[in-house]
Amino acid sequence: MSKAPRLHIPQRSSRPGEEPDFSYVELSQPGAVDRPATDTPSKEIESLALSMVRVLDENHRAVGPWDPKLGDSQMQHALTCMLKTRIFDARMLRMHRQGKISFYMQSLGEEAVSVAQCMALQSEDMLFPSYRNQGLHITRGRDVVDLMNQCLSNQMDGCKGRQMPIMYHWKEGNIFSISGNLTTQVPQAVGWAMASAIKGEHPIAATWLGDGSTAEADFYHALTFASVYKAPVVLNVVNNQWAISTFQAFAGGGHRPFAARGLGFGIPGIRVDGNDVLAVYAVTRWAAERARSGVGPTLIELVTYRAGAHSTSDDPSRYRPKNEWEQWPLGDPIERLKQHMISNKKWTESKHAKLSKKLEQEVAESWKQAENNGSLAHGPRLHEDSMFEDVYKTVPKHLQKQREELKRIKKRGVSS
Amino acid sequence: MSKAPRLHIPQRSSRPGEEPDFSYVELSQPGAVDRPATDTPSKEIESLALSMVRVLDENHRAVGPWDPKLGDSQMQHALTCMLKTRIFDARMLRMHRQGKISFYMQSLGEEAVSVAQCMALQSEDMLFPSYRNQGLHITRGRDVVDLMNQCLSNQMDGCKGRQMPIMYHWKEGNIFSISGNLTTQVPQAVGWAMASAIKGEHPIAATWLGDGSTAEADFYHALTFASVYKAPVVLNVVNNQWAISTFQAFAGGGHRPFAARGLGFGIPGIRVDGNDVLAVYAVTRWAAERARSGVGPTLIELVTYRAGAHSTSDDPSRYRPKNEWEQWPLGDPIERLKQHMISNKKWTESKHAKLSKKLEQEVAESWKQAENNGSLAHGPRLHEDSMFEDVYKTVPKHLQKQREELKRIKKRGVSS
Amino acid sequence: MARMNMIQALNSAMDVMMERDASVLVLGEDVGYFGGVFNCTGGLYEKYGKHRVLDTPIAEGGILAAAIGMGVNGLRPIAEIQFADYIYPAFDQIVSELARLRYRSGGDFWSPVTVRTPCGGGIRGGQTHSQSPEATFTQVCGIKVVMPSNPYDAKGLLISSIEDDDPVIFFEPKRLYNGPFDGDPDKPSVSWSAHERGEVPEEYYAVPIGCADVVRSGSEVTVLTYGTMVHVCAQAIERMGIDAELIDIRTLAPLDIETIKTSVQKTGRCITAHEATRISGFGAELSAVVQEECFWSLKAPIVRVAGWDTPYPHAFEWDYFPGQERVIHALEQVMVYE
Amino acid sequence: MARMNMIQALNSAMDVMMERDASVLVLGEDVGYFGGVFNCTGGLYEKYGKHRVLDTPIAEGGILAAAIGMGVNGLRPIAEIQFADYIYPAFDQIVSELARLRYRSGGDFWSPVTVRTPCGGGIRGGQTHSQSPEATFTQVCGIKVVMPSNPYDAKGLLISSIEDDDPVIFFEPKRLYNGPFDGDPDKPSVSWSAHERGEVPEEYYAVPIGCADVVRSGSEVTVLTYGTMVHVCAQAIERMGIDAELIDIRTLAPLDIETIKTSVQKTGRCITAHEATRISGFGAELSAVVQEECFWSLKAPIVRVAGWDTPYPHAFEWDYFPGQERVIHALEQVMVYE
Ligand SMILES: Cc1ncc(C[n+]2csc(CCOP(=O)(O)OP(=O)(O)O)c2C)c(N)n1
Ligand SMILES: Cc1ncc(C[n+]2csc(CCOP(=O)(O)OP(=O)(O)O)c2C)c(N)n1
Ligand SMILES: [Mg+2]
Ligand SMILES: [Mg+2]
Repeated sequence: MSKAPRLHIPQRSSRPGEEPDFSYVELSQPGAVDRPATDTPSKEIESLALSMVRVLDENHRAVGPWDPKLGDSQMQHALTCMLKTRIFDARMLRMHRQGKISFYMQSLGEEAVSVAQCMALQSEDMLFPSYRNQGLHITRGRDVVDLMNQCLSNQMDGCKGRQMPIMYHWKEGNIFSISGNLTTQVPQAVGWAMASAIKGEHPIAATWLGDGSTAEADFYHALTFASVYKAPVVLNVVNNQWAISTFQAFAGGGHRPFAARGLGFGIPGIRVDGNDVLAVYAVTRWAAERARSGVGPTLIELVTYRAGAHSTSDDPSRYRPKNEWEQWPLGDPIERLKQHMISNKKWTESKHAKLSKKLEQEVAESWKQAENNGSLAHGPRLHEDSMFEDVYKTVPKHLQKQREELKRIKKRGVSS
Repeated sequence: MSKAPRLHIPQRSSRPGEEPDFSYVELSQPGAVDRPATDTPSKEIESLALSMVRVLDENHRAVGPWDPKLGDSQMQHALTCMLKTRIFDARMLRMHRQGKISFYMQSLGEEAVSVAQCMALQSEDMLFPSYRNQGLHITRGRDVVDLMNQCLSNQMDGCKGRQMPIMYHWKEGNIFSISGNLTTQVPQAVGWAMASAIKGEHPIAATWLGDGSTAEADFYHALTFASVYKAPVVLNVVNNQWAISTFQAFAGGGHRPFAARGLGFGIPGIRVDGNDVLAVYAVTRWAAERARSGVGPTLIELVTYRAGAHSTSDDPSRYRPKNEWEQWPLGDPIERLKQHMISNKKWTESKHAKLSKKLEQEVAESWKQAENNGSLAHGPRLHEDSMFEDVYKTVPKHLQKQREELKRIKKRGVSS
Repeated sequence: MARMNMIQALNSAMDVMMERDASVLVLGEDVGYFGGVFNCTGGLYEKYGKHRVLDTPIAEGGILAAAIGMGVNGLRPIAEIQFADYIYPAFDQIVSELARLRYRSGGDFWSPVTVRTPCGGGIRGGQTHSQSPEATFTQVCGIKVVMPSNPYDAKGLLISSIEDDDPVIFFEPKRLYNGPFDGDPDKPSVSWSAHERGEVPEEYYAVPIGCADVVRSGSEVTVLTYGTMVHVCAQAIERMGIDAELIDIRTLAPLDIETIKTSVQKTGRCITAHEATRISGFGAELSAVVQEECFWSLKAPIVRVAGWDTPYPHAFEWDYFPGQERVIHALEQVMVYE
Repeated sequence: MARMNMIQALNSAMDVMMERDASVLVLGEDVGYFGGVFNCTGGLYEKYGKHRVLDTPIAEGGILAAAIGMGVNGLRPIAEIQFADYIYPAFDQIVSELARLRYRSGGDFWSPVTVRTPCGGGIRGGQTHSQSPEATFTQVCGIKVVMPSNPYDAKGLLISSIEDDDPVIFFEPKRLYNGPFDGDPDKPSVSWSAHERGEVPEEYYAVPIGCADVVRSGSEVTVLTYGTMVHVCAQAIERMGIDAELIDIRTLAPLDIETIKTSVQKTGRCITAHEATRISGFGAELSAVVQEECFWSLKAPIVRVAGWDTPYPHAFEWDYFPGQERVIHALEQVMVYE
C-alpha cells in the first residue's frame, strides 16, 4: 500500500527575517474586468469573484468600465475622509501609548474600504460594521469627539463606559453597535435587511467582516439567509491578509478568493482592489443597486493589507516581515487617490499638506474637547450607578438591590 | 422613488391536491458527463457540481465514462442490500404501527445512497452517518438483529436504552454514533480524517447529511476545515428534496445545487443521480480515491427523493401531493438496478421474487430473535441502574448516590 | 371564554398579537405552510401570509441572528426553536448578542425577540427531545425566562413576552401541550378541557412576567416548581394529604422573590422541583435564595427534586422523570423535622 | 523545581504531555506559529511541529468538532478557545456532542478532549474579554470543569485533564497569568516568583481532578471559592483578622463535597465567592449543597459574593469586580450571628 498522505498545513510564504512575498495575490489589469448590468443572473457573472476590479492604473489614470466618474468634490471628500481617519487613528495610538486610553485598533492602510463604501451607500442604509470600520463614522459625518468620548469611557461615552474603546455605535447615523464577538453582526444585518423588505421599505443593509472572521458560522448563516430570501444586503469581506497572527489561507483563502464563498448559493461575488477608492466605490454602488432593486445580495471581497498591528495588544514583528507593507502590491489608498487627483490637476502637494495640517488641528482640537469630557483614568466619568441600567429596559428589583449594596459598600469608606 | 422590493419567499411548485411538479430538477443525459482524473485541480472540474452523473439510461443500459463496470456478484450484492434495507424498513414500520417500537425512520427510495456508497468505501474507512443511513449497517454486514435490538431498547441494545430507535452505532464496523442534533457529525468526520492524516494512516472518513441539514453551521465548519487542511474525507449531501415539511429551496437549493456549496473553498462538488446505483458507486470511488491519495476532500450531492414520511411522527400528505414519488424523474433505485440486471440477462423476475422472499423470511426471523431479547414495552430490558453508567468513564460519587436514591424510592413499593 | 389546550392557547396568543400589531411576525423551521411540528403556528401562514410567517433554513443560529436584526429594524419577531435541545447552536446569538445589545449600546439598540421552544420529557423523546435547559438562560443577564404550566398562563404570558421590549426565552413543556400530566404515565391521559386553566379567553389579555402563582395555599411546607412538575407536585401533595403551599414560579428570570419569601417564612419548609438535572439546575438558585431570605424560618433543610444528572434516557424515561414518588420522598424528608 | 508563572506552568504541562504521549496535540486560533495570544503554547510549534500544534480557522464550533473527531480517532486534543467569552459558538458541540458521546453510544465511543480557555476579568477587557461562564458547564453532565488558582495547580491539573478519558473544560483565570492578584488594582502587581505555588516541578506530576484544596484552615467560617477570588478572599481574611477556613474548590465538577462538608460542619458558617454573575452562578450550587449537607451546623445564612448581574463593564471594572470589601462585607454578615 502506498504511503498515507499527510495533512496539508497552509504555510505563509514569508516570515520574520524573510523577504516579503505577495506572489500569491492574484491581480487583474486595471480596467480589464467587464461591468455587467446589475440584474445579470448570478450564474453569468461568477467570474467577477475570481478577477479583481481595478480602476486606477500605474499612471494614476482611471480606466475601464468601472470608473465611477466621481466629481471633484466627491474625490476631495473621499481623500479628506481617508486622511482624517488616518490622522484620527494616529492620534489615538499616541494617546494609547501615553496611557490615556486603554486599548486601540487602527485601520491603517484600509481606509478606502470604509470611506468609499460609505460614500456609495445612502444615509438611511443601515451599516453593521466590524471593529476596523471607524471610517464609516467619519464619512457619515460624525463628530470625532463622539468617537474619542467612547475611547475615553468618559461621561459622554455613548456606550456609557460599558465597552472597550473602538466599540462605537451611532443610532442617528444608522451605524450599528459593535460586538466583541466576531461575525455576529453579519447575519443580523441580513435579518435587518429582510425586515426592510418585509415592511416594503427602501433602506438596505451593509455589513463588514474580516478574512479571518469568514470562518465563523455566522458568516454562513448570513449567506444562507441572504440567498434563500434574496435579502437586500451587501456583504463585505475585508481581506487584509491577516487575522491577528494567522494569515488568510487559514480561513480558506488559499484555494479560492473569499468573493467566491457565496457562489454555491447563487450569491454573486465580486473581488475588488480594496486600496483603489474608485474601484471600491463603483463596486459598492453596483452591489447596492442590486440590493435596492430587489435582485438580491452581493458579496464583495475587498483586497487590502492590515498595515498596522492587529491592536495595541499585538506585535506583528513576531509573525511577519517588518517591511511587508512596503511590498504590498496594491499600495496605499490615500497615496493612490492623491496621485490620481494630482495627475488630473485637481489637487496639489501643497493643498494636500494644507489639508493634512488642517485635519491634524481639527483632530487635536477634538481630542482636547473629548478629554474635557473626562477620561477613564482621571474622570470625570459616569457614575457607577449607571452600570445597572440598560441590562433590561427598566432596572429590575434585584439590580436595584445590587445597586444599593454597591452604594453601601462604597460608603463604608474602606479602600476599594 | 420606485416601489421597494418585497422579500423573496421560496415557493414549492406543487402542494397537496396539485399535480406533482419536478420541473425544477435539472438532469443530465446518462453518460453525458466527463470523468476527469482524480487529481484534476478543483478549478477545472467545477462543472461537475452543476451537471449530474448518470450511468443507467432509459433502456437500462450502463453508459458513459462513469460506468464502474461492476461484476455480477457486486451487482447482486447491491441489489440484495437495497432490498434488505427496504424490507427491514417495512418490517420496522409495521412493528411501529403495532406499538412494538416507539419511533421509526425509513429510507424508502434512497437505498442506493447508503448501499452503493458503502460498497465503494473500504471497511476500515470510518463512516459518520445521519439517521437515514441504515443501509450502511446492512451493507457492512451487520446482523439486523442488532439494529432491531436498538429499536426495541432491549437488553442487547448497543445504546443501552439511552437513545430513541434508529440511533445506531457500530464500533467494530467503524460506523459512528448518531446524534439527535443535525449535522454535528459532519465536522467531526473532518476531524477524524485530519487525525488519520496526522497519524499517517490510510483510512479516510465519509459522512452524510440531508439537504435541510446543510443550513446548519456545522456543515460550514466541515467545509472550512476540510478545505484548509485538505482532509481525507468524503462529504455527502443526500438531497431528498424535503426536510420534514420544508423543501430544499429553503436550504438554498433553489439557486444552485448543493454540490456547489464547497466550490468557494476549492472543494470540488459532484452531483449524481442518487437513485442510480452504478453512478453513485462510481462517483464515490472517485471521491474516495481523491481523499486516499491526498488530493483532498470532495462534496457529493446525491439527488434522490424521500418517498416515505419524514418519520413515524410525520404526515406528508399535509404538505405535498400524495403521488409525488410516482412522478419523481429518477425513479426507484431498486427497480432500476433490477431492470439493468435483467436486461443484461444477469437476473430474472423469478430470481428477484425468490430473493425478496428469502430476505423477508430472514428479517422476520431476525425480528423474532430480537423480540426474544426483550422490548421497551414488555421487557426484559436492561436494569435501570445502567442509566447512571457511561456519563463518565467511571461512575462518580454523586451518580452513585443518585443510583442508590432511585433504588430506595423504587423499594418503597409505591406505584411509580 | 373557550376551552383550549396549550397548543391552541399559544396559537391564539400569536394570532391575537399578529392581529393587533403588524410588526409581530413568526419564523422558524416548519412553522409556515406546515404550521409547526406541534402545530403551534397552525393557520397563521394562511391568515397572515408568507411575509409574516416565515419558514426558515434549519439553522438555529441563523434564525436568532435574523430575528435580532429584524427586531432592531422595528419588528417584533417570535422565533420558534423546534426543540429546546436544539437551542444550543443559537446560544452565542442569544447570550452574546440578544441579551447584551441594549447594554453595550448604552440603550440605543435593542431587539424585542421572543424565543418559543418546547422543552421537557415524558414523550419518549430520548436524550435530544427531552431537555430542560432553562437554568443556563437564567444566568444570562439581559433576558427573561418564562415557563407556563397551563393554557391560560401560556397565552397570557406569551402575549406579555411578545409585548415586552426585553428578549424572552419562552419554554413550553411539551408534555403539557395536550393535557395536564401528573407524572403517572400509566394513567389514561386527560385533556385540558376538564382543567380550570383550560378556560382561555379568545381575546387579548396578559399575565404579567415576573409574578409567581400560588396554585394552592398551605401552611406546612412550600413547594417551588414550574412547568410539568406543577402538576406532579399537586398530585403528590394530594396523595400525601399534606397542607402544602404550591407555587408555580412561571417566570424564572426575573424571579418573584417576594412571593417565595412570604410563603417560606410562613411554612418554614421548602422543596424545589424541576425536570432538569440537579447540579446547577434552577433548584440551586431557588434553594440559595430561600436560605438567604428565610434562613431563620427554616425548620428543615431545603430538598431539591430534579432529574438525575445524566442525559434523559429513552428506555428509562420513567425512572429518570422526577415523578410523584420522588416528590413525596422529598416532602417526607422535610416533614421529618419538627 | 523552577519558578514559573501560570503561563509557563501551563506551557510546561502541555510540553511534558506532548513529550510523553505522541497522541497529544494542540489546536486553536493563533496557537501555532505565534504561540497563542497569551503565549501559553509558545515554543510548542517549533518543538513538536506543525502537525501537532495546529493553527485553526476562527471557528470555535469547528475547533471543537474537529477535536471531537480527532479524539474518536485516538488522539488527545487540547483545544484552546482564545477567550472564554468566545466559547459559545462551540456550545452545541460541547453540550450535545462532547459531553454525550460516551453515554449515547453505550460506552463505545468517547473523546478525551481538553478545552483550555482564559476567563475572568480585571484586565480592562470589557464585556467580551472578562466573562466567567463556568457555572453553565457544571450543569452539563458528562464533562468535568476545572479552574486552578496558581501555577502549581495549573500544571498538575492540566496534566490530569489531558490524561483524563472524560472531557474537561479547563478555565484559566487570565488575571492570574502573571502573578497572584488580591483584588486591589492600585497595588503594584506582584509576580508568582514570591508565591509558594509559583514553585513548579519541571517534570511530570499530577494534581488530581475532583479534590478541593484547603488553602488556609480555620474555625470560624468557611470560604468556598476558586480562581482569582482565592487570592482576593485570602487577603480579605487577612485584613479582617478572622480565623476563616479558605477552600479552593479547583474542580467544580465533579465537586468535592466531602471537603466542603467537613469544613462547614466544623465552622458553622459559610460564604461563597466567584467573579461570575450571581444568579444561577456556581455559588448557587455551592450554597444549595452546603445547606443540604450541613443544615444543622449552620449558625448563619450562607452569603454569596459574586459579580453583579450585569455584563462586565469596561469603565466600572473595579466597581463590578467582587473585591476585598465585598468579601469582608459578606464575612461580617455571617459573623454577626452568634
Ligand atoms: C468569536 C470570537 N473568536 C475570537 C475572537 C478573537 N479575535 C479578535 S480579532 C481576531 C482576528 C480577526 O481577524 P479578521 O477577521 O481577519 O479581521 P481583522 O482584524 O483583520 O480586521 C480574533 C481571532 C473574537 N473576538 N471573537
Ligand atoms: C439542530 C437540530 N435542529 C432541528 C432538528 C429537528 N429536525 C430533525 S430532522 C429535520 C429535517 C432534516 O432534513 P434533512 O436534513 O433534509 O434530512 P432528511 O430528513 O430529509 O433525511 C429537522 C428539522 C434537529 N434534529 N436538530
Ligand atoms: Mg483580517
Ligand atoms: Mg432531506
